[in-house]
Order: sequence, then C-alpha cells, then structure tokens
Amino acid sequence: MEISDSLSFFLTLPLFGMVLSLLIPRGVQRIYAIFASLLFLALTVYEASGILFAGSSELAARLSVEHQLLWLPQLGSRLSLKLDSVSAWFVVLNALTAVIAFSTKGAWYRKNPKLFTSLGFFLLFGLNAAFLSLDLVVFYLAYESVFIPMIFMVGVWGERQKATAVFRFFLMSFLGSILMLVSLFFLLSKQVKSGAGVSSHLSDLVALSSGLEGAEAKLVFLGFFLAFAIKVPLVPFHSWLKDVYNLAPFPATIWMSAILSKLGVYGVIRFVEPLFPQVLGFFQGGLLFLAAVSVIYAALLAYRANHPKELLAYSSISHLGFVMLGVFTLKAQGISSAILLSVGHTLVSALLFFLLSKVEEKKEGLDLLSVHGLSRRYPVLFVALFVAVLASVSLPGTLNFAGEFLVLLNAYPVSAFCTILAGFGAVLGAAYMLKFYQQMGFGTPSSGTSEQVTRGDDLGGFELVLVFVLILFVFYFGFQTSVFLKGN
Amino acid sequence: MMITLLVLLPLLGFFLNGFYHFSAQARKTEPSVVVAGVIGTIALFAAFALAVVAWLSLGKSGAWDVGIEERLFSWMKLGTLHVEFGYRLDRLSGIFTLVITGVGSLIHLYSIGYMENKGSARYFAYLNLFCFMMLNLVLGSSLPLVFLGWEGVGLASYLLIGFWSGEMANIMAAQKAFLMNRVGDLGLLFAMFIAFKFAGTLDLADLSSYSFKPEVATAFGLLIFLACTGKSAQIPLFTWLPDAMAGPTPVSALIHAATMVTSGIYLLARLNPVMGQSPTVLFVIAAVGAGTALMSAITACFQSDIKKVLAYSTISQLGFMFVACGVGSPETGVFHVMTHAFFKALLFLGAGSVIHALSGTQDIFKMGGLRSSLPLTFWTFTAGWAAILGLPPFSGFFSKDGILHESLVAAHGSRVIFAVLAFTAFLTAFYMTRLYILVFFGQSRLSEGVRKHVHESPIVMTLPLLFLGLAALAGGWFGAPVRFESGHHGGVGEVSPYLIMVISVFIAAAGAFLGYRKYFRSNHSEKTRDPFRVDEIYTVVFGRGTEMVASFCSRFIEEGVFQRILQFSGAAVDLGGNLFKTVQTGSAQGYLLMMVLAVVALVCGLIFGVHGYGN
Amino acid sequence: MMADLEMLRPWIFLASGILLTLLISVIRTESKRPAQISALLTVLGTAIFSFKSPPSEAVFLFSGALEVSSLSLFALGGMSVLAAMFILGTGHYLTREKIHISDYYHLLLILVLGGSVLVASRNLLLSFIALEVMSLPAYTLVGFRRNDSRSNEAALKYFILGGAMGAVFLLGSSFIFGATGTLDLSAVFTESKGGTSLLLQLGHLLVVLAFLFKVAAAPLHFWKPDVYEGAPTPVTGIMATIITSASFLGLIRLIHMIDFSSPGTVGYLELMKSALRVAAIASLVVGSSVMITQRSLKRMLAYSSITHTGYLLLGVLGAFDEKVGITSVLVYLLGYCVMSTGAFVLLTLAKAPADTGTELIDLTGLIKRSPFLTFLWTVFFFSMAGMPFTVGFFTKYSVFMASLGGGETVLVILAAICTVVGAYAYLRAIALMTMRDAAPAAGDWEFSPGSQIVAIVAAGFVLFLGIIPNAMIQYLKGIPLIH
Amino acid sequence: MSLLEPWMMLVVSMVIFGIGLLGLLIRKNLLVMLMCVELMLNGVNLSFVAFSKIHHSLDGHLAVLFVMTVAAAESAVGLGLVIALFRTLRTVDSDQIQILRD
Repeated sequence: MEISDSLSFFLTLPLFGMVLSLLIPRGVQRIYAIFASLLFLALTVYEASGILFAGSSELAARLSVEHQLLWLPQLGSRLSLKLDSVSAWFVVLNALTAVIAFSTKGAWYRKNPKLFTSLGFFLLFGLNAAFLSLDLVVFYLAYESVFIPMIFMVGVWGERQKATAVFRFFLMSFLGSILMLVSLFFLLSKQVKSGAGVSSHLSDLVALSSGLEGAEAKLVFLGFFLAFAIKVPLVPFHSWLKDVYNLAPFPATIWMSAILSKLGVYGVIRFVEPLFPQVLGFFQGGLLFLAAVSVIYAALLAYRANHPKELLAYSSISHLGFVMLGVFTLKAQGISSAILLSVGHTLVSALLFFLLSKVEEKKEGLDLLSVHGLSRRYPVLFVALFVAVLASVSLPGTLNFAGEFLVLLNAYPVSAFCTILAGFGAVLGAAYMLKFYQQMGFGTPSSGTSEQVTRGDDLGGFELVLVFVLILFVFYFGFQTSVFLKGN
Repeated sequence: MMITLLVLLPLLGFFLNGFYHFSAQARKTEPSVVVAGVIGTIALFAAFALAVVAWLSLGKSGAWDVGIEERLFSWMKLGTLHVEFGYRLDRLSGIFTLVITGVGSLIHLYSIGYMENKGSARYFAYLNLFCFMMLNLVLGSSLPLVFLGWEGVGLASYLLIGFWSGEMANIMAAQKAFLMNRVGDLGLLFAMFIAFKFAGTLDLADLSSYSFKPEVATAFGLLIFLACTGKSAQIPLFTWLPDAMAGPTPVSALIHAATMVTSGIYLLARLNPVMGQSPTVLFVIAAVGAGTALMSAITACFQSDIKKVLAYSTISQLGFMFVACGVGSPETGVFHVMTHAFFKALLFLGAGSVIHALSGTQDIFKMGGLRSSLPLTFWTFTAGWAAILGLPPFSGFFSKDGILHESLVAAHGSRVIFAVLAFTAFLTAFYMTRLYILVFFGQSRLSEGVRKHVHESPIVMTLPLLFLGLAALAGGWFGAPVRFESGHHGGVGEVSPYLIMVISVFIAAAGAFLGYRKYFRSNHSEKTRDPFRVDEIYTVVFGRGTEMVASFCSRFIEEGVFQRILQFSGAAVDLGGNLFKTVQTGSAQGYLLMMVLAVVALVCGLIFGVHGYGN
Repeated sequence: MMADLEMLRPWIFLASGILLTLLISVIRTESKRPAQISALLTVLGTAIFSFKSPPSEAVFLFSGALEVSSLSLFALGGMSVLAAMFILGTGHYLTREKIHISDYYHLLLILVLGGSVLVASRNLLLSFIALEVMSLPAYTLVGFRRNDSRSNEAALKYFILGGAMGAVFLLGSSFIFGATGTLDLSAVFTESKGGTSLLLQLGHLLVVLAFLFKVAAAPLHFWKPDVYEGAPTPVTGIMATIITSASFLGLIRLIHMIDFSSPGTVGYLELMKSALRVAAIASLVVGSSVMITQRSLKRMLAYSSITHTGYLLLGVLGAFDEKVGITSVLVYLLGYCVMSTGAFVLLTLAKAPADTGTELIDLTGLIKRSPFLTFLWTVFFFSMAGMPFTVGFFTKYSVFMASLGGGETVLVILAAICTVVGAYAYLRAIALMTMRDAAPAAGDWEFSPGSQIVAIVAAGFVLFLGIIPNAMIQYLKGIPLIH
Repeated sequence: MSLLEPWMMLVVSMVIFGIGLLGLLIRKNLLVMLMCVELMLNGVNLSFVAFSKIHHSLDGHLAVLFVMTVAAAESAVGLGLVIALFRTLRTVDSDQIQILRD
C-alpha cells in the first residue's frame, strides 16, 4: 500500500520547505516559493490522482487510505491521516492556493520575505494536517496552529489599524475553537469515565457521542458548531471578517477566503456530521435558515461596499452560505454538491483576489468610487477579471454554476423557503459583481491614467499562464462535474 | 454530429475573432472590420447551411416531432438526477435554428458595412457568442442546457448593449437588461427544481409528456412564464428593452427584435403540453400578452427616437405572440415569431441604414423626405411597414391575422382579448405610419451638417435589406410551419377567418390613414413621453429600495449591532479589569483586611453552613 | 540509620553546599563570582543526586516526618534545576543593578531547601518550619535592591502579609493538634476517618487558606502584583517558579491530609470544593481581566501567573476523586515553570530605568532590533496563551481534562473564556513586538550569553514538550501522591 | 479541678491572637505591626501549650520551642527590612508606603 506510507509527506514536505525558505537568500524568495509550491502541487495531485479520478465510487472508497502513527499514547491520540474523495480535494486546493498566494507581488517580498515564505509553508503544513487528520486532538492542534501564520501575515504586512482587526480575528476564532476543545475534552472525559481506553480517533468518538442524551449532546454539538460557524463564517458570526480581509495583504486574503474558510466547511462535513447526526437533524431548519440568511445578508452588504476587497469579502460569505446550505441538507447529494461548489469558490475567489492584487500592484488606488476605466489600460487583466466575475455570479457552464445549481436543487426538497431566499442572493450577486467590475473597468478613466497601453503594464508571462489555467479549470470542471460527484 | 457542428461553428468564430482582437491589440493596431466581419459571417453562413441540411434530413426521416438527438457527454449526474449534454433538432427548434442562423448571417453581413474598424473584432466575437448561446437555447435537449443558453444570450446581450463602454449610460442600460433577465432566470431555475422534485427529470421530451398535479402545473407554468417575461420583455419585466437600444443597431435587429426576445415564445411552445395542464397559467399568459401589447403600442405613439418606436413595437408584437400561446395555439405564435423576425429585422436594419446615412441622427422629427435620397432603404422599409401593418399579401398579414382569429376561436380565446388585440393592431398601424411618414415623406428637416453627408448605404448593408424585404413579403405564404395538437376549438365557437381578415385589414387601413392625416403635413416636433412611467416607478421601488435595504443592513445591523457587540465585549472586559484594579490600593493593611474577610467568610461557612451551629 | 542518611543524600548535599557558599561569601565579599560558582555546583549536584536514584517506593524518615518519595525527590531536583537556570541566567542583572551582596546565592539555596522540605514534609510543624525557611530568604531577596524604595516596600508588604498568614497556618495546625493530638499528617488522616469534629476541619481550613495565600489564589492574591513588581526581576522569577511549585505541592498534600472519602466529611468536602472553585474562577477572572489593563510588563506577568494559579486550582479540583489530578498539576507546574523561567530571564535583559519597571512599550518594534529576542518572547507568550505546539497547550489540556473528570464542566467553560481574554493580553504584547515600528520611548535590551543560553534552553523545552510531551506525561504519571 | 483549666488558656490565646491581628489591621507604625505579628505567633504558642495539656503529649511544647525560634528569626528579618525602608523613605508609617499599586 504505497500511498498509505507516503501520506506523511503531505506534512513533512511543507515543513521542509519552511526550513529551506529560511536558508534561501532574500532576493530569490518569490521564485523559490513559487517553484516549491508548484512542485508540491504536482506531487499532491500525483498522490491524490488515484483517488480523485478513480472512475467509480467503489474504487474511490477502496482507494481512500488511512495512515496511522500513535503520537500521544497517554492522551490516546494518534497521527491518523486519511486521504479520501473528500479530503483529497481540499488537500489539492490547499497546494493550489499556496501557488496563487505566493505568486502575488508586493511588500511581503520586500520587507522580511523569509518570514513571509516560511509562514506560508507553515500554513500549508497546518492546513494539510487539518484536512488529513481523523484524530480530533491532532485536528484541533492543526486547526489552531493555522491562526499563527495568519496573525503574523496580517499583522506584519497588513495596512494601518491592522492590530484591532488581528485581535478581533484571532479572539473570535480562538473563542470558537477553544469551546470546541472543551466539547472535545468533555467527550474524552466521558470516555475515561466509561473506563474504555482514551482515544480521540473519530471512529471511537462517534461510538461515544451516539450515547450522549439530549441536552448534553446539543451543548457538545454547539461547541463544535460554533468553531466552524465562526471559521466559515456564517452570519451572525462573521463580524471579524470585514476588517481582516480589508487590511490583510493579498496573499493572506487569498489564503483566508480560498482555503481557510473551507476548513470550517470541511470540519462540519468530516466531524460534525458523523458525530452529531441526530442533533443536526434537530437543528436542521435553523441551520438552513442561517445559511440562507448569510447568502442574502452578505450579498446586501457587498452591494453596499465601496472597497473591492470588502465587497469580495462579503461575496465570499455569501457564496459560502450556498455551500453551507448544501451541507445542511444532510444528504449525500447535497454534501457532494457543496464540495463541488466549494472547489469552485476556492478557484474563483483566489483568482479574483489575485487579479485584484495585480490591479493594486499597478499603484492604482482600490476605491470603487474613485477608480474607473482601467479596462482600457489593462485589457487582458480585465478580460480575465470579467471571466472571474462571471464565474462568481455562477454563469452556466462554470464550475460554480454546477455547484450552486446542484446545491439549490438538492436543498429545494428539504426547505423550499430557504432555497428561494438563497436564490434571490443570486440576483443580488449579479448586481454587486457587475457594479464591482463596471466601476473599476468602465467609465471615464480616473485622473492620471494614461490611455496608451504599454505591454509590461498588463498581465503577462507566468501570471498570465496561471490565470489562464485557473479559468480553464473553472470551465472544464464546469462540464466535467462527474469527477466530483462520484460516490452518488 | 451535424447539429453539434452547427452549434459549435459560431463558437469557433467567437474564439477566432477574440484571438484576432488580442493579437491586434498586442500589435497596437485596430483590427480590420472586413477580416473580423468575414470570419463572423462565414461562421454563421456555414451554420445556416448546416441547419438547412439538417432540416432537410429531418424532413427525410419524417421524425418532425421526435426529432434528431445528439448526445455529447453526461453533464451532471447526482443521485437520481442525470443531465445529458446533448442537442435535439425537431420541427420547433428547427424553425428557430433556421431563423437564427439565416437572419443572423444577414445581420452579420450588414454589420460589416455598419461598424467601423475600432473594436470590430470584439463586436463580431460577441455577435458570434450570442448566436452560439441562442442555438444552445433552442437546440438544448434538457432544461439546464436551455438555461445555459438562456443566461448565455443574456450575457451576450449585456456585452453588446454596453458595447460602446465609454458611455456610462450604455453600461447602465446593459446592466439593467442583465439584472432584469436574472430575475426572470430565477423563475426558470425554480421551475427546474419543481420539475425535478415532482417529475424527477429535466429532459425536455420527458418533461413535456409528463402530467403534473394541477397546482404543481400552475406553479411550474407561472415560474416558466416569469422567465419568459424576462427574456421577451413582457409585463412586468419589459422596461429593459427600450434602453437596450443603446447598443449598435444591427444588435437591436438581431437580439432585441428577431431572436433573443422570442426565446420566451420558444419555451412556451416547447412546454406547451405542460402549460396546457393549467388554465390559470394560460389565462395569465394571454392576459399579460394582451396587456403588454396594448400598453407598449400606446407608448410607441409617444416616442420620437426611431429605434425606441421600433423597440416598443417589438414588445407589442411579442405580446401578440404570447396571446397566441395563451389562448392555446402556440403554432400561430411561432408563425408570427418567424414573420416578425423577418420584417422587424428589416425595419431595424432599415432604421440602421437611415441612422448610418444621417451620421447618427435618431430623432424622427429631425428627418423627413429621405424617400429620394435613400431609395433602396425606402422601398425595403416600405415592405417592412406593410408587413407589420398586416397588409396582404405581406407576411405579417397571415401571422397576425392568424393570431387575431385564434384569439377569438381557440381553446381559451375570448372577445375581450380579441378586442384588445384589434385595438392594438389599429395603434400599430398608426404609429408605424407616423414613423414611416416622418422619416421618408414631407420636406427634409435635416440639420445643415447632416444634410451634406446623406448617402445610400454600401452594398453589404443593402443586400441584407433586399433579402429580408423578400422574406417580409413572401415569408407568410406557406402558412404556419408548426402544428401542435392544440385540441378542439373552444372560445366563442366558429368564426369565419375571412371575416377576421376583412376586419383586420380595415383596422390597419384606418390606423394608417389616421397616421397619414396627422403627420403628412405637420412638421412640428413632439417630445418623447412614457405615458405609464413604469420605468420611473421601477427605478424608485427596486433600485432605491435595494439601496435602502442594503444601507439599512450595513449601517444599522452590521455597524449598529454586530460590530458594536465586538466593541462592547472588549470594553466590558476592560471595564472589569479596571474595576478589579480599584481594590489593588497598594496598602498592605487594606489587602490584609480583605484577606481576613475572605477567611472569616469561609470560617463562618464552615461553622454555620456545614456544622449548622447557630440554627 | 545510615540507610536513612543514604536516602537523605540530596538534601544533605544541598545543605552542605549552602554552608560552603555561605562560607565563601563571608570570606570573599568583594566578588560574587566564587559564590555563584559554588551555588551553581551545589544545585547541579543536588539535581543529579535527586534524579539519579528515585526510590521504588516511598520511605518515611524521622518518625514519618519526612517523605523521601519520587514526588519529593522530583520536586527537589526540579527546584534545583530552576535555581541553576536562574543562577546562570541572571548574573548580569545583579551586576547591572549593583547588587553587590554575595549573600544572594546562599539565600537562594536556602529558599530551595525550604521549598523542597515543604514538599517532602509529612508533619505540620516541619511544614511550618519549611514554609518559614522558604519565606524568610524570599522576604530578604525581594528587598535586595536596598536603595530602591520600591524593592523595600515590596519586601515589607510581603513580609507583613506573609507573617500574618504564617500565623494563620500555625493557628490552623494548633487546632488540628487540638483535635487529633498529633501533628503527623498520616495520623491526622487516620484520625479524620470519622472526622466530623469542627475543630479539625477549622484547623484544616486555616492551613489550606495559608497555602492559598502562598500560591496567591484570589482573593488572597493582592500581594502578588506589588511584590513581583518591586522585587528584583530574578527574584520575581524565582518566586514565580520555585515558591509557587513548592506551595502548590504542599497545598495538595495538606488538602489530602483529611480523608474525604469518610462519610463525616461530605459537607466539609463540598465547602472545600466550592472554596477552591471560587478561588479558581476568581483568580482566572481577575488575573486575565486585569492583565489586559497593565502597562508594566512585569505586572502583566504577575497577573498572568495569577491566572495560572487559577488553572492549577482546576487541576487540584480534579485531584479530589481522580489520581489524574495530581499528574495534571505536575504537568502544569512543569510546563509553567519552564515558560516563566524563560520569560523572566528574558525580562532581566530589559534595561529599564529603575523608577519605572519594564513597560510593555519597551517591546515595541523589537523584531527590528532583535528578531531573536522577539522569537523567544513569542514562544513564551504563545505558550502562556496555550497555543498548539507549545507546552502551554498540553498543560491546559491536562488540567481541563482533570477537572472535567472531576465533573467541573461549568468551571472549565468559564476558564476557557478567560483563556481567550488572557490570550488577548499576550497577543497584544506580540503585536507590539512584531506589528509596530519601534517607539522612541522604547527602552533597549542588553545582551548576555548566560541568559541567552537559558532562554534558548527554556524555549527549546517549551517547543519540544509541546510537540512530543509523551516522555514528560509518562514520567509524571509515575509520580503518585501518597496519603 | 486545677486552678488553670485548658479552656481558659485557649480563650486567652485566642484573645492574644485576635489582638495581634487587630493591631496589624489598624496600627500604622511598622514596628508596632511587627510586634503584632509576634503577638499572633505567641497567641498560637499558648494554644499549643493548652492543647498539649489536654492531650498530655509533649508535641505541643516541642512545637512552641520551634515556633519561638522561627519567630525570632522572623522578627530579625522584619526589623532589617524596616530599617532598609526607613533608609530610603525616611518613614515607618504604613500609609506612606503605597507606591506599588494597581
């Protein structure tokens, strides 16, 4: 079983990359980071391909490999990594996001680049650990450790007034996760009381949590749910998000919107579903409503936003609302459509923020009220941006459409009301995304923008290839959805 | 694979032109309109040829209603849902395909003359994209694929309306069109959900043969109809079409007269059996259709922009078609779609040629007496005029007369609807004559600058005019191309079609005469008015409304509650800290006192609480 | 008899080392170096002796007054190591602050001796003496910056309150003596089998309170911030680590000298538990909430150590019915000592003006001036906040698990929330270091190889134990608390 | 029936302890406060004696001896500290020494 043995490289290689980045000279950090992450992406895809592109569900199920290594015997937690058709996608997306985030240019490669690169690789490591681990203690450790690089990225390279944003981000997430920790400990202590050997492996805890009775189960569930709800975030647990997205440097924003938010989605799918099926069933109505409200509410806020980063931040809440709607159908179809959609959202939001970072690189201010008519100066960039916008309003043919369509299709029988509510989010989505694009792209060019286009200004070279490939993915998978939907 | 190929050809054209556009940009030159135009036109002509071949082979196979199906791959397969990506060509979609590719290629040809070099490659790319999407819409074998085309044409029309993106007004018009269509699309989306929930399939063939429970059929039908009102600019979602005239005139001809706006009719005709299952739906369709027809006809009488007049007349004609679908004889509706495609495209192109000749003037009160200077345009325009009035033997006569007749005698026909349509026909005759007279007759009211450059359009523009003129003349001679089992005739019983013919011709003549009397001599300008002010109302209610709700959310809920909660929690902790600090006075004896109090409290707890002394 | 002395070897070695150091410091008053070296050798030797041969089972000497067990030896060894780290890491501070008194070192050793005996003692009288032997050097050391009024004030406050509580402890033990006729803990334990007598419980309560004072559990914590701020930084560190650990282990032993399993003590058990609950939550709330209002780094650390007391009390509460309790307390103490040793040693590097202690401001923009110091500070702060991959996470893990095992769910939830509040304070410090540009007011930091080494070692342990705590947990599991 | 019953000694000892504590709480002179600490310790000593009389064991007397020694050491340290403080602050008033606070 060669895959099983090589699973641990998902964790070791990023750490190795982190160490290496401390030895590489400052000047070539960006090159190094991009190449290393590309290499890692290639390896990841190679490893995961067996599972990702396995023809049928049975094959995928058979290929889902687990690799165990007892880590803390006294605490009964083991390094138990599992690569299956769920985690495989997130692992690949993680590597891809790293590539995109590293390929941005900016202050982080001028001021203290070594720190930035090593933080990035640590993030890669932490996220992989979180996505692969089946052991809840290990998952918690990874989940929590992801904050550390985030804090520093925002804090060191963010814009002014970042400190408050960092505190809010950290404290709210930390509150959520520590309550999750308490719930986890509660389960473990139950285990101790029951006399069975302590084990924080998911399967053992599932056996345990099914024994919990009403109120207790609900409270423990809330502990877990809150952590992930804050992470995603679902309204009303979103209030930390705006400032962080605004003030964070672009790579951090890319990481947060593209993959960190998925950590919450993944947590619900991988851990909350199996642990508390009946509690979820009990709360389902409310949860669906929450998801639908997040869609609408965030869309309205995005419609009102004047800063593109803020707008995209809210739009990403809105789209994740769709994802959670799919998850909370609590049906296999709904969940796999949710995964489909979250893959799409990862690609598209990463793409959007990346292109936005390119605009900012050109030293254009980023204010929808003041910046106009850029499409004439950077035609290629803005064509790409337009395609990304179309994808994010889920135009049919894109991956996002397939996801959103299937999510709503499966949510409709469960709760017609919430589905309709969320459906209106699609209209609003079109409204604010068009506003976003038109304000920046069209109209009379803002003062000081020269009409003539010099080639260097525009998207080109490696970046162009990257963007092109991403767009290709969005459309290719938009039609080849079967890749995601095996198992149902 | 013929059908697939004919669908993909325009896409190929799109990519070629797009590539041409960027390569020209890289070389910092403007693309040549001829090259771009030829690429686009050839793609469409080839598609048209293929369509004809496919149509003939369809006729040979005789499978008019089953149609030829081509499955490409499985698009979405999840649980019981299985969406095949495939095309189906039958009689209905065949007609639409022929119209789209045929009229489409003529308009491509016309555009070569109409557009100048700047951005031409982009223009033709968009035009090809539109045709590709439109073909998906009519040929798609399942609802999701129709939806793909449905939103795709919306996108293309967005791009083309906003083609001259320098003007923010154009962009806003484009955005308006896109958003209103999005609202309609929501209807289609939810119709799909209902269909899947109850019928368990999204394939059009299975769906139209499925019989729903009455209330489900009603919900499904109304949602579909909502989508159609969006695309086909019916009440309540019609206000985008007049603004859409911001785009280049050929675009208005192709998208906003001939093809895209008729896709609503296509969908209704396609799902006719399901629609028929709910009288409510049919009634709503007929009522809305008639209402829209009348309303926009009235509005058209108050327009002075030549394109706006034509736009409102388009809406009105679409109303006719909807009535046809509503009273239960979609075939006449489809018939009118075809003829209307011919003469309305013709009228728009004619108008385009006029505008072209007058270097951009669009106000009909600044024209006049162009008969002599633009002879070819004049004669072809005359054909279109006659056709829309419904004068025999022009094509419009047959289809419109068919609708009038059906509105009376068809399964769900009624006198009221007939009366409304008849009056609308009268108005149509009136405002079209008004337009016709003001543009081509009387003495010229051109400004000096314009008058010098007045010239007949080049051959590439007039050739399509001639073709379309012929079609507008002869398009109706062979009767309705489609037949449905539209059931027994109900309505008001048998009425002789000849009687209706006489009536309609008389009405048209009366309207035309009135228009002639009112405008032949007069030259005083009228200002444009919208007697119903629907647009303003929408702007206030929906535009402002959304703004207000959004700002309420962001200002009161977000800033006022959520962000405030964060600040408060921080402040509360801080307060607590400072509170606890106040006991840290620095006096050892103070500390000792508090410690002693704590000790005493515990001791008392022990003595009285645990050991219960003193009680 | 010889066998007994064999068992006592570490203490004897320590005591003789003290005498030697005293002798040296009497002879060579002008330079500290010789005293320092002999003190260092003494503690190292003691550590070696105490870790070398842990007895298989506990041995009671002096008619059961002194317990030579894995626990007491571990305590002695651990304290000696801590002392060694401080001796090594804070020499530069004494030079800079012109503390030219070589008595510093043998006082420090005496303090260690007192602390270790306090842990090992199984007799109330011996405990009292050990307590005083630990406290008296502490009083003097706190006042060691003799021409700084703050130092003197701190020493005097500590002395007055400490003395009073010492008296309270003595009063309590006299009550116990009155109730049972003995001062021997095991005798008291057996005596309290039916122990419903008010006098016994009253005495026990007072004794426990005296120790709660020593560990500065709210509301008996008032002395801590003032004393920590006034004392010379190395002394603060020593108090935070050695005295806290000794007092906590003593506290646990004394709590368990009453047999709570006997039916007569049910009501009293509840009282004791709720007293500890109140103390725990009060320490957490007060500590964490006041911590975020502090401007002085030292005071902030003082309040942070109050919150740590709160966490430790969670572990103590867990210890009532489960043996996991004592392990969790040991784990927490170990981790806490490692990280605060590091933190206070780093703090000694701050060249703060004498009148105002080290302010948080002095940290601003440290990453520019010394990335390395920043890294070390960050490690220790994260560990105190309980972030993963630092030992701080597993310390919290163990006490939370323990008190959940004891059924203290609500308490743990409150503690978790306090953790977030505390984390804010640490994060604020980190933000000052990494996310701000250096303020002009920021004081600068000196370089001293000794302290760097100590800090690096501490940080290394923090990370190592945070990633692979197996050995630590395994080892501490093997250290039982003998009733 | 001896002249001096243990309970009387206990009462006295408690009174002495109380006086010490009270003095420690209210007197402002550091030296007096020092004495009050001694007073508390001696009060406890008396109670030890009383209890050992009750139990007819010598442990109490033993304890008293130790405590007296410790008390002596303690008062020595205390005096030293007071002197040091007086050197810097020129006062022995407990209200004057409140620099360290908050």
